[in-house]
Amino acid sequence: MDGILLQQIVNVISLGSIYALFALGYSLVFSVLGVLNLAHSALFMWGAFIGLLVTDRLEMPLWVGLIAAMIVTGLLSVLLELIAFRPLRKRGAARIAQLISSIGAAILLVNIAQLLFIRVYNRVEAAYPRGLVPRQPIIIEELGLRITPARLIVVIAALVVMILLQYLVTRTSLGQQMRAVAFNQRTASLLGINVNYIFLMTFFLAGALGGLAGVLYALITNVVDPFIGQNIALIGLTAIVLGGMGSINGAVLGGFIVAGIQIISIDTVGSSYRDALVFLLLFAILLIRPQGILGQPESTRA
Amino acid sequence: MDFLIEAILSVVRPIGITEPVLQFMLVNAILGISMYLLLRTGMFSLANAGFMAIGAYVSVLLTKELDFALGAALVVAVIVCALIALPIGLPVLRLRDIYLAIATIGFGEVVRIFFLNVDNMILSYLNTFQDAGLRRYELVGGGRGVRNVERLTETWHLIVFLIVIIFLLTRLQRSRFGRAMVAVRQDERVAANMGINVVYVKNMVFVLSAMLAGAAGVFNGHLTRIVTPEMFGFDRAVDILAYAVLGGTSVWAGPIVGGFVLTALPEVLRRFNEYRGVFNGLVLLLVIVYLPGGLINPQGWRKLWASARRRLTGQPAQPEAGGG
Amino acid sequence: MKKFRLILSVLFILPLIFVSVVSADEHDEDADTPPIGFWEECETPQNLPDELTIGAIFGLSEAVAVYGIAQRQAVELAVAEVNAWGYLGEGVTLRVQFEDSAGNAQQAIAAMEKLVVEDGVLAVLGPTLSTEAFAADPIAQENGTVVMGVSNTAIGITDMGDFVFRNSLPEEAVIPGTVEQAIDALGLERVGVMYGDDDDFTISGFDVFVDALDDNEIEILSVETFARGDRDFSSQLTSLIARNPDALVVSALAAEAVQIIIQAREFGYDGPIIGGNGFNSPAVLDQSGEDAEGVIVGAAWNIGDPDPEPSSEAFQQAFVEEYGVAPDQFAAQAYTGAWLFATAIRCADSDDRADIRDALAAIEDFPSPLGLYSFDENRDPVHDPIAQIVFEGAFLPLASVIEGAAESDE
Amino acid sequence: MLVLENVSRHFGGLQALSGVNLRVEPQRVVGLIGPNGAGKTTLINNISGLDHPSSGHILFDGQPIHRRAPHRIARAGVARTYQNIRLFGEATTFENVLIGQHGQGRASMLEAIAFWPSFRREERTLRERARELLAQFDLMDVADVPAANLPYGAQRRLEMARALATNPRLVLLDEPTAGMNPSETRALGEQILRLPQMGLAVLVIEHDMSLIHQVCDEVYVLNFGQIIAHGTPAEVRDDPVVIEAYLGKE
Repeated sequence: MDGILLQQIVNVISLGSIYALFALGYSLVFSVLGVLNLAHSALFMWGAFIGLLVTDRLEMPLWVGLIAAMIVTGLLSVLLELIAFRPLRKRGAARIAQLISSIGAAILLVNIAQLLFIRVYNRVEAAYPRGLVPRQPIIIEELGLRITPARLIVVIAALVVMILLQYLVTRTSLGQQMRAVAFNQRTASLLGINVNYIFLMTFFLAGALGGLAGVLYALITNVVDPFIGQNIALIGLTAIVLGGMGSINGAVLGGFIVAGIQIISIDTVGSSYRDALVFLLLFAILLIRPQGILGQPESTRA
Repeated sequence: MDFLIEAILSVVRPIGITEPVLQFMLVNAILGISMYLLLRTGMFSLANAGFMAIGAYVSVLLTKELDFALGAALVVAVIVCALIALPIGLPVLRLRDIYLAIATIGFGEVVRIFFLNVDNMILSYLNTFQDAGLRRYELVGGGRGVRNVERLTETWHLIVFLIVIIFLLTRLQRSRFGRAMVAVRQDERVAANMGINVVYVKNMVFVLSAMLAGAAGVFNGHLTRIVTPEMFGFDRAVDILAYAVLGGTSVWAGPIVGGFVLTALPEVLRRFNEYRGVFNGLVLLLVIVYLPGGLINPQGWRKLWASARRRLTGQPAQPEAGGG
Repeated sequence: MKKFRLILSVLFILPLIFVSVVSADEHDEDADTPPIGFWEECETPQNLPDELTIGAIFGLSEAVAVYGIAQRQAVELAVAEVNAWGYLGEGVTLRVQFEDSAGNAQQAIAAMEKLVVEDGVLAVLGPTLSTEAFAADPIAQENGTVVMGVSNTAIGITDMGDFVFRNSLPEEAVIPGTVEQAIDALGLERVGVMYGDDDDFTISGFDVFVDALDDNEIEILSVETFARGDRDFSSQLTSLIARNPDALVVSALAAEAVQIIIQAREFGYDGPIIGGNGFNSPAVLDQSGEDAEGVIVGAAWNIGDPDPEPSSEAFQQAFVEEYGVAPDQFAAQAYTGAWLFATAIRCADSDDRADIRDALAAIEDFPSPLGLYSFDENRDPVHDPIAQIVFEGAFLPLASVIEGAAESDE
Repeated sequence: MLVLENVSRHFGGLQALSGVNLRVEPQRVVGLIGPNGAGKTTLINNISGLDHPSSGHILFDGQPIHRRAPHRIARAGVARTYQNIRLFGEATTFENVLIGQHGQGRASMLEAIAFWPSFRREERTLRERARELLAQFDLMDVADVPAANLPYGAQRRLEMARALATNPRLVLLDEPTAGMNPSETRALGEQILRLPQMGLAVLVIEHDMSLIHQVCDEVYVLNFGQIIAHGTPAEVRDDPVVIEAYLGKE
């Protein structure tokens, strides 16, 4: 049974990396703006879609697809800020209104993607070319472990992105400005920070992260359709709340915890109760520690 | 009543609203009000899809298995919702904002997963403790749902129910309790210092809202003829929120109009064929962005009109009465 | 700031233009299609109006669109052929009014009401999901209009009334035979089972699988579940494969099936994988490639029959020519459904809905892509299902592969 | 009437209040002064139930209230205003006062929904009394204006009116004249002086010494969470400890 346990741990790491990558972008927008961007899952899907077009239709290498996807979803995300968030913020509308407008944007993005899918592929799903990543799993015989190169890439990418993002937020001037804006917009603008510019950069970054997550996810699952974001949206939300909203490490931790519970529950109480267990734990944690595991207590957030 | 419904339908049918659509519009208006109560008290709860599921399942089992009349099933289902809402609300309503939202989403998901698996739970109970030796047990049908439910909901039921709800709601809002709701939304701590029992107000509203959502579930279950867990997932929770926010939460008419519009919209947009979804998203986005207070929000319309006139005539805006 | 926004908008539009350019490879129009099996039992009709409209309710948006779009394409193809060949008589055009149900019971009801009551169509194809059918079909029944499910496999669909038909074989008609053949051929004793527990189709498949396995006294080592839309099955597979099953039995739709096949192979499982109708899609071959070798599928329609029915072959050719992708079982059934409606109208020689119902019920041995097709007295389909196996990158009848293997052994 | 016995409150390592003893007798106006950060607002929060002492007792009419929920303390007869105005901004002036009267309503939700005569009678009385309060604080003209849109001085007055609407026997005023000009301050002082005549006790936090002299019968001085002086305004003004506390801070 030890082999199985080890293998399941590896499974948790690979699934958790996907969740964490998705949750990072989600969390970034929340930490700086304090709003939930429910269109993040649509950006994730667009990333997978652009990656597909570049590698499949244009037959470019994977790295080109990755960069193209990140740029396009970054720009889409900026557009989202300009169309769906900024006008509402200017009017001082309730945050719930921003949440609903992001849902409208998500519906729009998914439906545009669907129209394009049909135009390009004559159906609403398509697969990445099979030769992009070697498919032969890496086998560690003594431990009975197997991991595919695609999953390894995702784990490494997630690690790199987490470290880079941490560096960006804590060490660079952009990151300091982002944190200042996150702490208090008014104070930040009094300090001479161009708040609108910081918002745009935040959205670009979050969108690009979403796009990256989309391509990597598609590398594992091969198949892309306009709806792949919908299943991960709720998981991502759970991860960031669990880990602590507005905390980058929290998003990552949350992603791994959700993956961990899912996989442990499949092995113990059965796969049917998988998500029930996730939400019951979430429930319990929120009641004990409402700000999430790594979140700041409410009073310190402006 | 029939004449009235026929008259309404003859007006709206040309734009694509047939009687079933009208019925769902009315059901969703009830859901909109259930959300409106919560938002008016400052609670961002997304539990109502779960309570809708409970209302639907309980009532459908009663009418189908025990031959209850719709009215009796409605009463029982609504009471069950209230009894479940009470113990859920007490711990959960201490949470705020997005934390409350996600905890209540969690509740909805647990309800959904419960109905998916309850048959198997009963089966393993029977086989373990009663030695029933059964291979299968079907009460709610898991993912397949309860089928062949009789279509007992009539349009006039919904109209009467909605009118009664509106009547009670307007009464409630003008009472001490209604004022307390508003106070709790705006500042919980000050409300407490004014002698308002915040915990009581929040829980009461949570229970009332759950009962309304349950009632909507009862009506809905007896319209769709089938009740499956998938009908009450995350998407439904978000839809219910959208009814209230799109319609506006400043007056009770807001969530009703919101429910009407968001239900009718996909049907009215059928003529756009494959572009339907695009327009659906676009309309939602534009309404929210340009009318942030919702559709039924006099102040928002006034502002919009002022800015439109300003653009059209190039004149400076009139100073607005009341400011703010 | 204005200028900035403009630049951004342009940047946004660029990828769209790029996509349009990418998608510019149009197929050629040509009408040189071989004739499908006309049903000669009925004379060319004389009494039909110039335009006839049937309705179709498919899930054309939301996740169900993965199936609904293919269904619409197949119906459009069939109707174009019907009209091109004057199947309903010179100058008579058959039109299809498509409505989207988005996989949602409410919208299916609204769509059915619109088609049957408002638009007064002659008959309705669909809806895509069984859930939608349970919600919407009674409207057609109450209004005396035929509704034919082309992808509803749930038990009890046709019990809703004498105007409710389906041409999609329920899982209980397909799976037991497949399981038996597979057991005979492979000598299975212990299997692991996986199924989607939130979907009518996959649950039905699971129930039938379990019954068939029990009947053949096969030991079920463990049962794992998943949800529609899941893409990671590593944990369930790890736990199943660790028990060393002789075969994996999976009730899933194509999208999940592909991932399960690929991931099972990644975990080093190289035994047989037995599936139901959901596996019967060219997508399974396209997307899982050599991993699909050894997948055994019970299906209503044989995709890769080396000796296909002429109409099946004609359909596949026409579909690939028109849309550039191979059709799956959903498309084959939708296409057959449209042809069955056209045939019923032709035989009824009338636009009376009750006449059409009777003519439809009377169809016997219609040469469809699904094989020689009839309805039974419950308006359920009668045609032979087939057990297939993926062998050297193609779906082949399981029986022929086993025979081939036996011969080469000798 | 209000007795604080040895009340302490610490947040983690920070000692906000330590061993505070304080009394407010009926119909007296008691001042509480002290430098910024001395713990004055913490003290008021503890009395009104928004915060609870780490140790010590708070008695109101002989009953311990330091563990009670804020709404029960309010209903027992303790009202307060806030240093930073906290009105219900979206509600009108009139509605703010009506909300203040919450604890006095007896009609149940069912009576309200059924529009029962008892409910109607009660509403009528409450509304009448609310109008009286508005008149008393010169807010009649702005009765239907959302509180957020009121001018600053009117907002301050409305806070007082709303506090009185709860029908208290003790009013806690947290810097009621902050941001007012001298003439407004004096006018408010007159309003405060009327409260003991109405049978109320007052505990007022204030920086403006002229107001303290105008209204207070006695004054407590708080510094670093401790009471360092207590006496009449004149006694306190001349107390060297107090002068040092203030000058030391300068």
